[in-house]
Amino acid sequence: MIKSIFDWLKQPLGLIAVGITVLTLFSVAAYGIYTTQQAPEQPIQFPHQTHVAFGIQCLYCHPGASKGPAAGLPSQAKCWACHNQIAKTETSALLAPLKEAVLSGTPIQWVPVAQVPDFVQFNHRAHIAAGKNCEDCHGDMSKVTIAQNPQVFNMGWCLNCHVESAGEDHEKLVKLSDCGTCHY
Amino acid sequence: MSEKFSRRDFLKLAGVGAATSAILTGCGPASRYVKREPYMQMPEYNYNGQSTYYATTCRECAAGCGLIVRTVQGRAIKTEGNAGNPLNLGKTCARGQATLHGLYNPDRVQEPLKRSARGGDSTQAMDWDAAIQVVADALKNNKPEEIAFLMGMAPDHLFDLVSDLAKATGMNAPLRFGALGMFEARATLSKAAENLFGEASLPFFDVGGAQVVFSFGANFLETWLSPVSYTRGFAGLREAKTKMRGKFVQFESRMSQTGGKADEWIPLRPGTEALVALAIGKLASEIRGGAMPRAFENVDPIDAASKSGIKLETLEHLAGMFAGSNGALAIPGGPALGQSNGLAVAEAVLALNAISDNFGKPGGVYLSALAPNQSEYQRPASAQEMQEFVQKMADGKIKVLFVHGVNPLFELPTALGFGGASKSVSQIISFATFPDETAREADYVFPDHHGLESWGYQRVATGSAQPVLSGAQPVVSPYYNTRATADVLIAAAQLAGGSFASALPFKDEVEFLHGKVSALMGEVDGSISAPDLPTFMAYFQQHGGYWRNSDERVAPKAGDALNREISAEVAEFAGEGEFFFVPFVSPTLAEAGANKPWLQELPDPTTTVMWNTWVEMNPETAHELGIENDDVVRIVSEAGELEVPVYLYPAIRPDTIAIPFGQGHTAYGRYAENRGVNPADLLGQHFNEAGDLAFAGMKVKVEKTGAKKPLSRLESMMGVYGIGLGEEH
Amino acid sequence: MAYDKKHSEHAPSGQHGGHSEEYLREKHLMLDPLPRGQMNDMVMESMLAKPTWKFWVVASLLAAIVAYGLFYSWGRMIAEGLGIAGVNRPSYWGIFLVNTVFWIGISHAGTFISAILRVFRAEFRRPFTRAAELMTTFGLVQAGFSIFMHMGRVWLAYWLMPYPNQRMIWPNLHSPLTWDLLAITTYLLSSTMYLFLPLIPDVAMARDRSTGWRKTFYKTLALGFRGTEGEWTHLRNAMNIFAFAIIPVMFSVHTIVSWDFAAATRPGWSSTIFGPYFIVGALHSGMGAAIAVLAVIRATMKHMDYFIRGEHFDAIGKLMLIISMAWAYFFFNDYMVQWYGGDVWTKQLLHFHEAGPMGWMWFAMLICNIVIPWAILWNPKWRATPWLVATVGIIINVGMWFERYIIVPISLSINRMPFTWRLYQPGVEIPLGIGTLAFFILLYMIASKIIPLIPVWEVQEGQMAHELKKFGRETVVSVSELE
Amino acid sequence: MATLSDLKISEVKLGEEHTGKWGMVIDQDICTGCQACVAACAMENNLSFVGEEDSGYGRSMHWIRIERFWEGEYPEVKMTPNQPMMCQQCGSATCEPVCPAFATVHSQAEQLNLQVYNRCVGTRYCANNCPYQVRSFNWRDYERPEPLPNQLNPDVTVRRRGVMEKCTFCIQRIHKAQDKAKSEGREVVDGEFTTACAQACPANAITFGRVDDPESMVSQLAKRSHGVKHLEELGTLPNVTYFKGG
Repeated sequence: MIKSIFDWLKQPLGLIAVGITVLTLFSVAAYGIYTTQQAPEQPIQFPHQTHVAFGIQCLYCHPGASKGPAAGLPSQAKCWACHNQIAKTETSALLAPLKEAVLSGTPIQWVPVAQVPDFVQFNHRAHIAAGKNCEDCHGDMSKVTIAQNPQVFNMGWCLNCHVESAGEDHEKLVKLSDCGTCHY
Repeated sequence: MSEKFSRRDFLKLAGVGAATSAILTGCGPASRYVKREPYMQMPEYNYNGQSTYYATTCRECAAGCGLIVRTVQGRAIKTEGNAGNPLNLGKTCARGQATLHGLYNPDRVQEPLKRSARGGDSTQAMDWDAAIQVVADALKNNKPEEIAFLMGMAPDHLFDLVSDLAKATGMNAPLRFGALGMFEARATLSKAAENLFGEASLPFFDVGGAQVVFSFGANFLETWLSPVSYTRGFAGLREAKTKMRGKFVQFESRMSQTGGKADEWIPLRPGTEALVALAIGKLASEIRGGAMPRAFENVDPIDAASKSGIKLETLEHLAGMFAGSNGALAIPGGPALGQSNGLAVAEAVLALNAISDNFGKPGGVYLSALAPNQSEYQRPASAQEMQEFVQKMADGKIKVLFVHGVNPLFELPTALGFGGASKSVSQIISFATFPDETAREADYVFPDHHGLESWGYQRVATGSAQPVLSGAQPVVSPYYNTRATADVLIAAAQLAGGSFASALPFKDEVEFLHGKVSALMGEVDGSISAPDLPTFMAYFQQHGGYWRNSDERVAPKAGDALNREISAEVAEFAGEGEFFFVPFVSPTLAEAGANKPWLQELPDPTTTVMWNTWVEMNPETAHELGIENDDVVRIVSEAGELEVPVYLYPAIRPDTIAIPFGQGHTAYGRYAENRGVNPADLLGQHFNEAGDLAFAGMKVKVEKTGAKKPLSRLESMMGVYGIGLGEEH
Repeated sequence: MAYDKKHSEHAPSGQHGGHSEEYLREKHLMLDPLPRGQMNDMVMESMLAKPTWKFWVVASLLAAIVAYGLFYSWGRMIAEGLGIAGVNRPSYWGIFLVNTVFWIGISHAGTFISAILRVFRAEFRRPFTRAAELMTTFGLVQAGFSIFMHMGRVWLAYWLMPYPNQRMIWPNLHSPLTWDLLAITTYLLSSTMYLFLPLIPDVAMARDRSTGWRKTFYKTLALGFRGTEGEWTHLRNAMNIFAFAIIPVMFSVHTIVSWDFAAATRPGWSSTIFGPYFIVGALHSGMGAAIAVLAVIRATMKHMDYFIRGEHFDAIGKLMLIISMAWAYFFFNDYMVQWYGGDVWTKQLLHFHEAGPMGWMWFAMLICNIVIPWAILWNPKWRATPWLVATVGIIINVGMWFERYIIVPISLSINRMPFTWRLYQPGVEIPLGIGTLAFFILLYMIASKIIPLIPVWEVQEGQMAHELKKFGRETVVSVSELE
Repeated sequence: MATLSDLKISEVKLGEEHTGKWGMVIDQDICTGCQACVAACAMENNLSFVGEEDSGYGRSMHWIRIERFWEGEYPEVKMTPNQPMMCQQCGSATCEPVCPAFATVHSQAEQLNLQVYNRCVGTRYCANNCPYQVRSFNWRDYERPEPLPNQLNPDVTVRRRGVMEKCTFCIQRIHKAQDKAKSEGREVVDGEFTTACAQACPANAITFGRVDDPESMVSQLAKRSHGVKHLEELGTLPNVTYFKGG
């Protein structure tokens, strides 16, 4: 029984079938990996570059970054404070979800793009205080619509920067490479 | 294969592939499963990821400790003591810590409910308008004297509101009750204070300032009156900063957590506390010299020694200790008061303090300061008053019963017959936050907010030198569709019209609160002051209440405390059986903690048992009866019986057994239900002279059942008791 | 190197001087040569014999046990957590570690029999080196299962392997567990190699005598071995190197396993004698297991009574007796020093071993490991009785399992914090443990069907070297030096 | 550029005079055993509750437990002073060297024994080797039914099955206080913050602070002569001092 299957596989048609199967599996896997790397779908195609072009500072909408662990999303009231004075808000299809959300009082369901795992205790404030700029980690927002992550936030990437910024300062290196600085 | 492979299948397969590679690579798609909602309007002073702290009042018991609750993004994360509150000075007990497990308890009543049949599980959800209509109808369609409110010992603002309503409309005055109050025997304490000092008030014992403390059954480190404040006092007694390390002697038949901290633990025969106190008084007076006070005259120490089972030498040694110190303090409490002679015990022990003449002095006895907006001490109903009330219910004199903050079906001894009497009440409306036994027997449940979602205040009855009114404010917005009972009553009173409407002419609970608190605005000596009411109320909330800066404890007028007869009779015990029965409140669960999983998981301080009820029995006795650890025994009293596993407790008299109160719920959520037993089922209707239940005045029988139920202990039976280690070398 | 036939002086048979030639031939495999072709056919027959229905019943039963006990239970444990096992505070390690040590112990017999006896040229080893080496490899597989099962997050086990990573973290070389992992991996690899090398001539033989998939299979395994002088020389060199090299590996592995315990700061564990004690213990259980396996092989497979004879049981029986004595010595030494040390916790623990709720196990251990072997193995007649020696072997294994059970969960019950003392009650460890045992037997059963269990070339080589000579009326055995 | 290999791990040698950084003093004489610290710890550190069966089988997750024994026989029986046991944050910890994955490591910055949950593979060797038996293992994924997870402290990782955990001296509070002090350009002041257990303790039996600062409250208290450190003879250099009192 098994032998007949092997025999069938050995003939040209069988070899083609094996080839197709392997190719299919490969492409499925490749597609699977590809999908994981795609930006998630957002409720609003928020154009960061437009806002940056108006000269709005990052901290205007994400003030938490200089004060504590989370940068935070701006409240809808904050969005509306400007947008209800902009005529385009009434007409633009892109802005319709914002208008609807604010007027109906339902929160917009943003999908975070920059995330660290839950076992990492990240603090924005310390990084800002150490002289890091937003774009060092989050990329140049004047070039993107929806925020994208130019880098994967993995431990090697964090640690690399930590070790580099410590330089020759041993005490700082101890602090910045201590497991307990980020994991507890 | 190829012709059957549709695009849809491919996509499915791709999905599986994506999920697999997601799991394998551990990155990428995590972001896809998370949604973040921004604030509609960011609250003031808030930033994402940063905590906001609110001051409020703990509602786990009636002591009124101030809390600071840490909230993050509208969720309550952690409770800490309010360091400003003079009662607890930044400290909490375990129950205060676990209050969050009440707030986020999975079994809360989530919306107003109408029950199809009392005791049944079938309910229909209502909206609040309908609920208010039900309350309004209940108020309007019944005679005022047929309406009764049964309330817990907290919160006070609601009690004030209902009292006002009752006063204005002729309704029955609200009755307050709590199992904690019953086991504390508050009525006995205040009655004894009245008899001795002429003032019915709650005594306050300055443990921290004393040098020698004799406690007759008072379990002040556990649940008694104000455990956090008394624990601070105990630390003061022991800390040798400015004085010698204070000595502490505990007289009780079963070693409580408090007794465990005593330098000397005296296991006297239950019922002989008054006798022993008077005998010590006599011996101490002899040592001190001078005329023998009348109170001690007729006591024979030898007789006391033989009746109580304490050696005469021990009595003499204790008397010497008491007489030899100029900071001796004697405290009556707990099971010693819950006996037929409880009042005599309280008087005898209070009188003992006259020897060291410590009334109104540091390290002595005071009468508690009244809270800032209080004119006289209001004690909760004694068990006897509850019995009268139950009788009234049974007689059909109560048509509508409102229940808030108390669970009489669990907390009252079954023998009082609340369950039967409630059948004669045509309408029962419960405001329970949790689906407790009483809510289950109610026709309607209109859930109140959890304490951390509520406005209010609590008067500190005792424990603080300063008068304190602890303020409560919501620290989070209500999680479920619940509504403040005060709001419901105000709205219903408006709807009912007439005297109801005029009694509660408020927009809502907050307006009522403002009215009550504003009276304090003009005071000079207050912790906060403000020129206008909004500012004052803001401070009131910010600081977690209002307190005066002065020590307003009252020195008792004890001129002739010793110049009176005090009965040295030994208590009478009801029922037949070879064992004295001591029920005590579980220090970790208290009366309402059983539904909080982390309180269940806390080991009992004396036995380290978790998640269950046990009966404590002396190992020698048990050995004679052939009973071992974890054997289930049947305890039979004249009022009832129950089956409970045995804990062989080395520090209990051989003729005594003890069961903690706190478990044995038949409702109250998944963590409490059908767990352990309720010792209140064993209690008969016996009262002391002050009307408190003689809960420690029973004798019971113990029978083996042959079953075994291993208790969950934190301790090791091998390491602590040497059980299972093998015989000794 | 060609055979260099030198006549040795009266070799080990002096005492048999009085026996007839027939007697000696019947008794000793080495003196009872058969034609090569016939012997090869016998081995092939025993391997290719059509499995009886009993074989299938046993195999499917074992497969079911493995599927449920090992894979399903383990899967459940991975999904639900170790809670379904019996481990707790303070017995954080339970039967998992008992089984790990046990299986590593079993695996020691293979190397001992095959490498040490080979190095010391113990001639009786020849027919059963293969059977013993298979035990090594299969035992290590079970040990691996047991240790991975015990991990809380086994899916991250690869973190214990040193590999360069962006986290800049390597395994902790301070940890005995890291040494353990390295040692066991080394042992598994080297013992597999050592199993494979002597197998080459035999699979080459099998290749020449089989058809179908077996031919392909053996062809692949034989690596083109044709038996030329050059190939033999290389093979012998390789085997020699491995035989010598694997001995220190074997000693180090169980020493390192013992350091898991000895390097810890626990009463009863931190004992300096644990290294040799564990090795002797491993040999004790390993020899017991080996002899039991031999008895089973002899009883169930065709022609095996020719290859495995009373003399082999007798020889291993003697070894077992010696090892049992050595074990008793080390046990006493360990106990004595710990007791004499006078540490209060250790004394408490020793008392707990004997008088605690599991005290019966302590006495059973002594009976199984000392009393029974000594009582039975001193008698040459009993020693040559396969079923009896095999039973003793199994009893020793039970005893040694008890020993490990006493060392791991029972000793863990007692520590320096009496408040936490607690007994251990196994949960899902039991199906898992039975699963590893079943898997071991199943692997052996499968192996017996696809690998020549008797190293034919080794037997033939030995038989070539042995000769019966007559000096007057004396019949003496002469053994020629082979290499 | 400095690299991680420049860092010496476990620099402390046995017997060497060692001062840690953070330490605790516990007065057993005034500890009433009320369990407030246990509850506070559970709330602060997202401890799971395990239910009746598991808790009775030695699987409770308490990071701090209060031990009590008995002395004497009835009627002269006494409860020994309550003894809160938690991770002693040893200067030379026995748990650290035995972890094969470096999941429990010594923090050179804070002189604490860290437990890195995400690195833990669950060999449980550390717990075996802890002479104080203060580590708890996540034997299962213990259930927290909705909405109980609302209470979880966002500053502390929620552990899942297969991971070891233990008292951290509330390292999240240490970091928070240090971060706050740094943002205000100052050092952390003694008493500015404390651990959850010490903060809750109604008797004030637990004092927490810098043991390397001779002026701190905890150093002052530790100087009192009758303090003991548990199992010091093992050379673990524990950072918790106990007063037996009485």
